[in-house]
Amino acid sequence: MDMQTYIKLTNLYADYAAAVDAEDWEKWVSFFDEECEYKVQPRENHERGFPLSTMWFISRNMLEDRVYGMRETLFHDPYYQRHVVGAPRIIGFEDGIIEAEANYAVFRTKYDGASVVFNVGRYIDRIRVDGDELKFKSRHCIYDSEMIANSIIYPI
Amino acid sequence: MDMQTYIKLTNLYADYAAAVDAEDWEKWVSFFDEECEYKVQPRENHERGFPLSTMWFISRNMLEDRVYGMRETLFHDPYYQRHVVGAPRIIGFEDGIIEAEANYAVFRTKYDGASVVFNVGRYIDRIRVDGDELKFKSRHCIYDSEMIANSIIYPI
Amino acid sequence: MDMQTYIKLTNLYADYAAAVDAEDWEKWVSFFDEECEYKVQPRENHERGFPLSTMWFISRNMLEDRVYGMRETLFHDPYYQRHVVGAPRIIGFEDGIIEAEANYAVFRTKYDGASVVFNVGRYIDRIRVDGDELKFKSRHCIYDSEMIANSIIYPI
Amino acid sequence: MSNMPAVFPEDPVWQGEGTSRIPFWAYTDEALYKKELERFFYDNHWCYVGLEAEVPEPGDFKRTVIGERSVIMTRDLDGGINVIENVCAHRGMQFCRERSGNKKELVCPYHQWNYSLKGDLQGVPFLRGVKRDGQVQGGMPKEFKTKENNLNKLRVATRGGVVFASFNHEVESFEDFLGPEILGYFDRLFNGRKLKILGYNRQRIPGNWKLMQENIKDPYHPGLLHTWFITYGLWRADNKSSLRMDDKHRHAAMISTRGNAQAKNEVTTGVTSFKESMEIKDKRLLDIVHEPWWGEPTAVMMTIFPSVIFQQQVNSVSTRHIQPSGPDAFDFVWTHFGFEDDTPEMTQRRLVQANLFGPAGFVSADDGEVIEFSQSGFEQKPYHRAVAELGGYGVEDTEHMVTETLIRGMYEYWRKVMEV
Amino acid sequence: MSNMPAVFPEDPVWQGEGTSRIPFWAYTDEALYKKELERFFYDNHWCYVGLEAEVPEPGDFKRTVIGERSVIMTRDLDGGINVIENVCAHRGMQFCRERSGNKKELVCPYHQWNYSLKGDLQGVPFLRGVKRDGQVQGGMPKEFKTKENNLNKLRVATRGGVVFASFNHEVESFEDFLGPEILGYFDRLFNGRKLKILGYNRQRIPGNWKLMQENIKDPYHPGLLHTWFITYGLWRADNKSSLRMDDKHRHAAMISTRGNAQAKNEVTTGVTSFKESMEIKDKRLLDIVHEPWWGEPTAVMMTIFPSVIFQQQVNSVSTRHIQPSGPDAFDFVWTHFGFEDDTPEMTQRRLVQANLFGPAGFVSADDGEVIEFSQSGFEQKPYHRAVAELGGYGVEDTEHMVTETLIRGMYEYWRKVMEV
Amino acid sequence: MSNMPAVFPEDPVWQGEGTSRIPFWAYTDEALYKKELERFFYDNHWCYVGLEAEVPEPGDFKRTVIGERSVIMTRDLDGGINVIENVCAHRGMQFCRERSGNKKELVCPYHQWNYSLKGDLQGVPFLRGVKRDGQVQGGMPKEFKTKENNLNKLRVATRGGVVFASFNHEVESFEDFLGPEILGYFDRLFNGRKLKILGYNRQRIPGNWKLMQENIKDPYHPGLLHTWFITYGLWRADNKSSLRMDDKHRHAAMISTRGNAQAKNEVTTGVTSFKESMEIKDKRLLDIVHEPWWGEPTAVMMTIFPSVIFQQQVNSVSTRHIQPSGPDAFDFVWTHFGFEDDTPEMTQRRLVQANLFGPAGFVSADDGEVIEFSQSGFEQKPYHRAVAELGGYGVEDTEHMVTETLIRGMYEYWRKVMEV
Repeated sequence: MDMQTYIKLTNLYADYAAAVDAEDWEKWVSFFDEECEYKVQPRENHERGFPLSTMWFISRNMLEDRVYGMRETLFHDPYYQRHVVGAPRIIGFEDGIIEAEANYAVFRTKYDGASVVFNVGRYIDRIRVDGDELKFKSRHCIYDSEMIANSIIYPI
Repeated sequence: MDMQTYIKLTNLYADYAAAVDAEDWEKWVSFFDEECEYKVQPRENHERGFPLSTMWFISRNMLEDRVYGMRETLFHDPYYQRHVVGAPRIIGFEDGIIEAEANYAVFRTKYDGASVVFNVGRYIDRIRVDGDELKFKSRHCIYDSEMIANSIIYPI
Repeated sequence: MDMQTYIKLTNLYADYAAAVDAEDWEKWVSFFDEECEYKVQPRENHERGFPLSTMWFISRNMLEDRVYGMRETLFHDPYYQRHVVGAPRIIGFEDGIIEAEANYAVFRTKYDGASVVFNVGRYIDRIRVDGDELKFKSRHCIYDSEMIANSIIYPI
Repeated sequence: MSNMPAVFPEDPVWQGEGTSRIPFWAYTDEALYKKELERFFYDNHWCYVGLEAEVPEPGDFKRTVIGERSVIMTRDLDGGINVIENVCAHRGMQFCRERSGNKKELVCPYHQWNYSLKGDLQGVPFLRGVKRDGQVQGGMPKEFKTKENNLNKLRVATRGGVVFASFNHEVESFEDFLGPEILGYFDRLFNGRKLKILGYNRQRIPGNWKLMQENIKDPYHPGLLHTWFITYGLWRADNKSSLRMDDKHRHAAMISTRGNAQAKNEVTTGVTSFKESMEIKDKRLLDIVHEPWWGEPTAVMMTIFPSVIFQQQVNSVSTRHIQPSGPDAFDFVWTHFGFEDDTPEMTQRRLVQANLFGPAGFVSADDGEVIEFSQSGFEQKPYHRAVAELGGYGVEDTEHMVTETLIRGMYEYWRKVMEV
Repeated sequence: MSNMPAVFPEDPVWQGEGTSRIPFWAYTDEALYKKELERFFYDNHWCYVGLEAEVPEPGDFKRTVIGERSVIMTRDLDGGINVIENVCAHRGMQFCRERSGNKKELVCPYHQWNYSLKGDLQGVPFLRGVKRDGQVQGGMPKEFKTKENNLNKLRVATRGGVVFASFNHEVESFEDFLGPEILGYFDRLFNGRKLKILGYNRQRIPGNWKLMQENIKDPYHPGLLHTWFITYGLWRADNKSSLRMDDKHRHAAMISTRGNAQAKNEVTTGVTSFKESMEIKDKRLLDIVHEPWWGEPTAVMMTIFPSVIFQQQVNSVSTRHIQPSGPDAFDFVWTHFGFEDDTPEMTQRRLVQANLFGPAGFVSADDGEVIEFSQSGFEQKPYHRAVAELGGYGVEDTEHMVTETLIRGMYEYWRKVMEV
Repeated sequence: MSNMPAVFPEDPVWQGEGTSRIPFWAYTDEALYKKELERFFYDNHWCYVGLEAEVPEPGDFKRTVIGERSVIMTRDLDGGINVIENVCAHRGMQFCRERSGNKKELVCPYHQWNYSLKGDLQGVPFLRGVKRDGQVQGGMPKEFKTKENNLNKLRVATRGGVVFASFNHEVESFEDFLGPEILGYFDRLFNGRKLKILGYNRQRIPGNWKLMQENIKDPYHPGLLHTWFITYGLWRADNKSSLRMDDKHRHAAMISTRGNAQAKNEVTTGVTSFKESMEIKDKRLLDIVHEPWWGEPTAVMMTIFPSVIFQQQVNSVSTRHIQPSGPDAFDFVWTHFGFEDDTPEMTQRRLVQANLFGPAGFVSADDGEVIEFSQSGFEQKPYHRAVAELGGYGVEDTEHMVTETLIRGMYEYWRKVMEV
């Protein structure tokens, strides 16, 4: 992969993290292709071949439905999210599709408590490169932290 | 931004982390410009527009005053610090000033206990590029972990 | 260091993390040179000049002995491991040997509990560059988390 | 000093008859909680363990818990289902560490005592000592009988592919335990078809375990808390609905039927969670297909006291296992399933609808949250009490949702058993 | 077996009269702590809630705690200040989740009961049930009166822009609670000017809450622990200083004046110094400007028992709120403020001087640390005791700093109220 | 209601004589644990503190704990060893924060009381107050005597370079405490040579502290749990071996000798952890060199009740310090050492063999794990009991490994002292 694209990919990962941590949901949706898949799944289901996910959105429209839910209908305790993401590994790059993975850790902070390790896992991504633009075809967040601390409201 | 500068920036971030984790305070001070600002601020104050910070040093001299305090006058329990920092996002680069941000997680370890998530947040930086040299004009550490585990002695 | 090598180094770090998190021990061994040293050592021993380590394997053969132990003889509770590693700092590059360091955080997750900060510290590495190939001559994991949460089975 | 009530009552007493006012200490007191474990989870009740489909093959096992006690569900080599306490008969190690797998026998790693999949002690290393120079050294005493040192075996009930177990072998039959009416709803869902596991979701909810039972016995909240339902017109207070209990009022079923034509404005008046009707953007989230086995109801939520909820919400079916952990938290494990004869479309439909439920679900994530903050409320003033008087003070089956009768019913049973 | 004292006394008794020797179990015992909450925080005392400037507009609210109980301070639509317990009158949910904001009314998300900003119950969904086929189904019983189901309202006192509240409405007036002398110092700081919030700092200190009161009642430590003060010549043993208490000895003020005219010791200003001695590098850290309202004192530290410290240290002014959390920890919330007519320079000065205080402060970070390790010391031998005999055994106002009299005073009051 | 046993017995009583069946509550009960601290760690027993080699120079100190109490081992300026409780005599701060270092004196940062390395109070700031206007202000009362306010000094015993201490100065001599036989094994290891510290490993094991004593008093498990030993032919049930106790049966030594020629198949029969013999790939892991001071035994494991294990496993020598932390956890600190006259090769050999032990060790990591899950087993059913009947019901020294006699011995002593 050329350096330029590698840097762009690194930026995409950093921008994604910044957007979700800033609760900028429009931005979040904009990282995805029209046709896309976003999946947050316990490692157990992933490894045992069970299809169930914790979140499974299979179009950009569905991501927007989620945004509406987060904003308008889902009652939840406010919390801060903070992503720290490792360097991406390029698994493949063919036909304008990058396959990449990265480890991530998400920390959750509620107002009057300590920051806790909320969700750690691995991104498994397929990214479409189109000229200057990188868009997720799919982002799977396969998480180790199977016992969720009550609930996951925001995307990982 | 050219690759060279991007790598330099990444190095600056890594070197900064290494220096504070090694408690090399001279090194820490040396990352800053003569005229500079270093700020550690709860996200709440930042977002609500309150100016108060947890640390606010507004010149390299003041950083040196802090070093003296950490070394000589501030009684505190010894602890290890460990920074893990995400890839920097370049927000802007004009007139020799880079604006960049990065997510960070700092882990604190006391001798006989587990490592804990001590402080997570976002660096918001302005960096002066002068030939080969990068110096912080300002580094704001806007932290999510508003309920501090007793005290913050070392810089974030 | 040329960009190409820098990226390769970054990849090596990411691949290493992915391999140990996937419990791919053959892969883990393959990152090392025939003659090599792998060391997991409490920061205290490192800083006070005590030679004792928590793991100290001084040849690729010994790494393989460890793999056998992990696989076949060491009874332990199953757990997930997740590494998040900061950007590497290049300390030196001479005679085909890169000296590099990086901060890391390893999170451990047991099936029915939260993910915890298991081990944080610093990699101190010597890496042989041979044409396209990068191999560890030595990887020292100097860890802050001196009070180990019961036991360390898998490599850091 | 003053006539304020003691905020932390020392010997809490439930004042008066009835159960429409529930003292907060019933959710916070450590000693009471231990008693609940003893009387509900460890005695006289059938507790949920899992689905047979989770251990389809001989040798398959699944590790889970009843109350706070670790147990193993195994399928033995004869194809039978066993539930065994995960505590070694030798020196007590909780020996089984994997969550699931397949084994020929159970072995404790500490000293290699090994057991059959039924829990029978089969082998003790050096049982008869070691021979040396013609002498026998060590070994277990003559009186030691392996068959007196089996693992603790629970009594097992399976029905429709669901596995329950009881520490007390004297417990009434599973059918009697459910009672005819609840059993009917149970059989509607588990009617003998083969189940297909779709996967798990797990969450730890920092609230008292009874709050989850209450939540699913509370038809008052869905139209108020779960704005999402209302936003997309999925829930209306005038949907046809009924509430059913067993004789002892410990179990319940909330039965509802969508698509009642008589829209009444009244039912959303004064509900601040009402939002101007929205269009869902990806229709698949609401792509509901009626399945023949439903009969009339489109959703049935069963609460089986104390340990499990069986959920059928349109095409999404799951078991929700309550695993208490101290008075102030429980683990909540969702097992989503389908049926062996589901088409791929139906499977995808169930999976997409799963977005509504579970720890991130459009209408379940908030249940976890309100439970957490109910617990916080209780802890700050244990002397206080909840008011559960919607629909009056009594306990009875109803044909509507505007009542807290099921909650009163559960506490009626609770007071009786707990002798509080 | 041996004549060693029991390290963990079972029924700890405070031996003898007086309070110059404080048993360690007074800081570690769980039951005593609960009693402290009941008698100090939840009864008969005014506890700090916040500043009016935090809720300037009608509808503004701020969430905080008294003891361990979550409360909400609101400014109602008439501009009045209310303090309400954050526990829903229905089934007890701690409903308000935001830390601050602006609302027209308070709504509990679980079942949408809603309340005015004064805490009055305004609406209950389906209060009178649902009409169906001419029949009323469900709803609350006839006897249910909304006005008997308000949120728990606390009695409120405001003075000089500071808000206090009491769970017990029978508490004496705030003025009597402080007593004339302490009130004088209170009024010096809060003399009616409008306050300007500068922001918050929060820390969780793993020590008993009383240790923070002690710390600010202890004029013995600043010149010894806070080396920073001495390094830069900010603290001198011969500064003019006095200690004042209320009648009950629960509150106190430590008043000090830099540059004392009446000192009779022969001392220099400490202006000359070794070449090697330290000089602050950025003078702005010590850029102190005298403000007219100070009068003579340059620093006054007020400890208002049990919940708050008012700090004026030269140009840095803040409230420090003690929020206990178990016997071995408390949250400590700093609200820094200035005054509406501060110049930009003065605001910057206050902000720069804030570097001395708070969780990272040059002279406050170490207070948190010593408190943590005092607690550790207590926990390892609860049978032991602290010696607080500096300045003798009695309790009295003094004109110097070489005494632990304020600590003895506080424990005198503590013993009386706690009946220990 | 039912005749199930109470799962959480309220006043647990150890039924019957003998100690071959150990109730699980002996590992889980909080009150019992406190009593254990008082009777074993804080009274009448010598507890391990460290090695003299850790504080070679005057002024050197090391911070450690006895039970849960923080203590400091110092070498004073006369070269003597002192053990002092780390709690300030003034207001109780656990003042020493570094783990090790060198100091001329001990100073508490809070108010700078300072003490000699022997623990004597040397200086109290403002002891006699401050003179002002010819008047003395403040200061400690006349009756206050520094020499009555020293730090808590423990009685110290050193032997062979090992340091033990006791809170009770009336304790019997260290030699009597060990008893002649165990003392012999102690002296074999610590025979007066200078020790060389190689470093530390630390782990927190979530199990009751007695489980670690049991583990090293249990010769039954090594050949079964530690498959690694067997894989490489390092452990055989028919190795020559003996078990020795002191009179009171609290301490023990497990003595074994490798390389017994008479291979008996019997000893690995029925051991499912046996693996086909493997070749180690890097021989240095098993490069064992006999050292003259061993005498015949190749490994001696000493358990000194309650606080320490002395391990000599071929060339790896270490002390393993048990630091209890609540009934359900302990910190376990390994100090590996060698001898001053070790060659570099021998040092490297010890370091390589250290791979077998410690928190990641080939044959120690699993000990931590089984202890953790033993504790889990106990907690789920405190009413149950362990069966420790291998080798019968009695307590006696033996010449073989097929017995749990040492465990029974320890609990015999435990019951006597604990009066359970």
